[in-house]
Amino acid sequence: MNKVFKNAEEALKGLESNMTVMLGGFGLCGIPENAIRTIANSNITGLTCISNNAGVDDFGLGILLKKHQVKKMIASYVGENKEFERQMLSGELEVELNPQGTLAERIRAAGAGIPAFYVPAGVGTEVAEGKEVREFDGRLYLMEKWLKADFALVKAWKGDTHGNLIYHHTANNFNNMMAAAGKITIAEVEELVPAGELDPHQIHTPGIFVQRIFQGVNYEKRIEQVTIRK
Amino acid sequence: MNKVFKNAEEALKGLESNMTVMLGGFGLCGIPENAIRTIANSNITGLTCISNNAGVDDFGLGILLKKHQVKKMIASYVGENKEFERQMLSGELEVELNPQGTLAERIRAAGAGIPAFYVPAGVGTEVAEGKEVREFDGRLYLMEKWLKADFALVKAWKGDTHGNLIYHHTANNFNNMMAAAGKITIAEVEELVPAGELDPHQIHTPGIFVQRIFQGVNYEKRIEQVTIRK
Amino acid sequence: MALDKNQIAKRIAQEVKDGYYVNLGIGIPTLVANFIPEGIEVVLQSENGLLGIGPFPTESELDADLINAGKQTVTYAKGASFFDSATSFAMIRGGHVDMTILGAFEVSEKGDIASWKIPGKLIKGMGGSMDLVAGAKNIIVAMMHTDKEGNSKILKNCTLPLTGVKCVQKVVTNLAVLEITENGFKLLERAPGVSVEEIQKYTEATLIIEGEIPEMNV
Amino acid sequence: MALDKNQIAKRIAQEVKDGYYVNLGIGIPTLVANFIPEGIEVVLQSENGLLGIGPFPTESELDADLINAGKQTVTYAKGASFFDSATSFAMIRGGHVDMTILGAFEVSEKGDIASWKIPGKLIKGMGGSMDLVAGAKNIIVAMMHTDKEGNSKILKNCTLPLTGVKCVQKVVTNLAVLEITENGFKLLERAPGVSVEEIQKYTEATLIIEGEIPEMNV
Repeated sequence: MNKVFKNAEEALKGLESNMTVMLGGFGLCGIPENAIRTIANSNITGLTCISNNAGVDDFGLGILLKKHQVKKMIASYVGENKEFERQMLSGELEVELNPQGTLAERIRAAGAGIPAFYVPAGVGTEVAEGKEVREFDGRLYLMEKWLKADFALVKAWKGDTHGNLIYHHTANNFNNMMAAAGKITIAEVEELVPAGELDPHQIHTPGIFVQRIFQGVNYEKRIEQVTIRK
Repeated sequence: MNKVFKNAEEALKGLESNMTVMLGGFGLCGIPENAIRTIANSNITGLTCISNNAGVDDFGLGILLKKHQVKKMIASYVGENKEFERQMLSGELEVELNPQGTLAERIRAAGAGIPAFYVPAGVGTEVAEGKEVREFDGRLYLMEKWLKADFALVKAWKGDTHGNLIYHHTANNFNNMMAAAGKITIAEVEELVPAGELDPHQIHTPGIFVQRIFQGVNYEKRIEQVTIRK
Repeated sequence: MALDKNQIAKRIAQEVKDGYYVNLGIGIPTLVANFIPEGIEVVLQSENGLLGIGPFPTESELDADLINAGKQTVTYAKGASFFDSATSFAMIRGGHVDMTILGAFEVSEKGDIASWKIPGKLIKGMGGSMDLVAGAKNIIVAMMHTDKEGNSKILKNCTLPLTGVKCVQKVVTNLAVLEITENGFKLLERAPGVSVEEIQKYTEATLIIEGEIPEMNV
Repeated sequence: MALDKNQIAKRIAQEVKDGYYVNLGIGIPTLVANFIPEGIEVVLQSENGLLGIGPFPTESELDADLINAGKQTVTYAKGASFFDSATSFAMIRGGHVDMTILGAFEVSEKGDIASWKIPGKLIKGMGGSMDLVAGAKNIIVAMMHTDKEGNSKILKNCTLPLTGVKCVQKVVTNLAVLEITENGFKLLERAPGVSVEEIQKYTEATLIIEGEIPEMNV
């Protein structure tokens, strides 16, 4: 059971151009900052990135977009990013938008061995184009398929040497499902502890889903919209 | 936000004969003892019960079977119960057996608004009879449908007045999914605390899924197979 | 006089009942939280994984790991819980959220809503809106009655790409409260001092008007 | 001499590799845990919601809330986690469990397995077995080569209701280790002192025998 890697560079070995990569996080909350930084410093290009959002112009996935390392984005919401919009409108970047719940469930399905399932979201909209529509109990649903990745890059608060993960507040979001959906899942954590130190009741992602783990450094944890109560 | 009931009798108001009821637990571990006792003391009959197992002859669901209150069982494993076997073979009891993972996922799907999904379990077996078989990525899968209930009866370790639940060890099992799959979900807990006392990171079942909650009494917590290390 | 954003939010807050689980969209819907009447307990769901949103934080409470779906920093309320996005949308898709309040570009008399894309001009994505309108039991739209040029956004048919079909129950605008019925928009209330005729003038769809239409209490 | 149950378990334990996540069925498979070689770290998954099964408890550790899938009281190991049944079968169905070891009534040369029902005689249910054989990457069956009357349970075709089709990789019986290949059962090892001829005598299916067949090391 040797899942611990020294740093992001070591842990990301095997990630190559033109692969499909999932990245956890919602906006800039709970994103794998170390892994993103490492990819930005590499020559990897042509990535298909699956992530709820696309970061902002100069942080998160936005850094990879600016460096033209991303060929295609699968996401639910891509506002807050001018460069993204420019690349999308110019056709440089391929974009597939999914309803957020459908995106979450497609990723969960991949981890759970469920190739397809039906949801009501998107019936009668552009999202339904090319998809099977089917009636159950008098209501229409769309068939959606699982969404897998070569690498899943997730970020947790605490982790142990067996790969067990605990998230902090709303920084869980897509990380938990993505951990199970990567052929190789790499978790970066703020605090890495020996197996046995985390309460088994409190573990959000069981270690079976995580192949590699490392303790991240220099987390900026940028806030998109600081909103203060007077 | 008034979800707290005095006891099982009060909480179970509205449960009537011929309804469909889900009961949490695996074997005798994590079963809603108070709710079962209350149904056993009522005149309710003709129930369709959804539960992974059927208890033992004189405990758990076995009590309701013995009193002929159950018309149909939907379960995955029904060994350890002679009266159950007798009723099934004589045709007094209707039985639908599901692969355990399929049962768990059908219940989850009901809570998650997913009317149907595909699984590999059961392809080429009796379980596939009458079901759609479909190929995805070169492999065959069965279509399975959601499984709902009029009432879901679940048991947790700790709960709060908002209906948030925390389970103990392996007593979670089917309880978490069932909580979301009942039109009305009734949680019985060993310890009921005011909202705000449970750590929001540690909650297994968010209160939105639970309509009624009460503190159970006189838990026997019987063990099916005491196995001791020498 | 037409309502301002806070007044629209205040009027919508009257729709919220004790014990409701409510999802508030970005913009005017977020303001609704400020007007929940005393004595009514409501739990706010945030689709990024929080049930029980609290007020905005003080400077010292600020936490990058604690945001709402609009990416604003928040706190959490008593009885809150955190969870992943799949569980969050199980709540939404599974019909466990009692009410969703969201913004829109257009609403049609059939209850269709368009809110996520203006072709050639703006594509931010649908986020959780398609799941929300397909899942919640009660969908209320908060919006301006017209665009900046005065064109009606309350239509016979939506012109923009849809977010969902036949899903909206009620619309609260700066001019009126409208209910969507089998036969189209029914005018329930007028903004204070705004006449029925004026509302119809700014509404492309035909309004159903039955009896005296009261003024909103805002 | 034919192996006893413990020897079957001991032989199967040799298949387990360092770092494996393994699900052990009821009966002989449970015994495999006792024979995992020193220096090999294995995490045992219990489908009722535990990753990291520990040894049986002492009297004072006994806990009704802590059982394995066979309903026996257990403890948990360092690095364990608890979860619900949907998550447990996500692990299984999603292919995250490296190896499943389970019992069977019959196995066929195609890799079919029957293990949950004897019509008119016994219907306990499939429990998690159908999910396990459909999900795990590596399925090993632990079983007796024949029934009490000496009839072969290693067959051309199963006669009982199936648990899964074309899923078994290896079978370890009291007489032999068999691998399921494209062309049927390949004899890999013999029980100590049991001849190839004897094994074929108790096997309804035709065995593929290539070269010298070594004895098991148990």
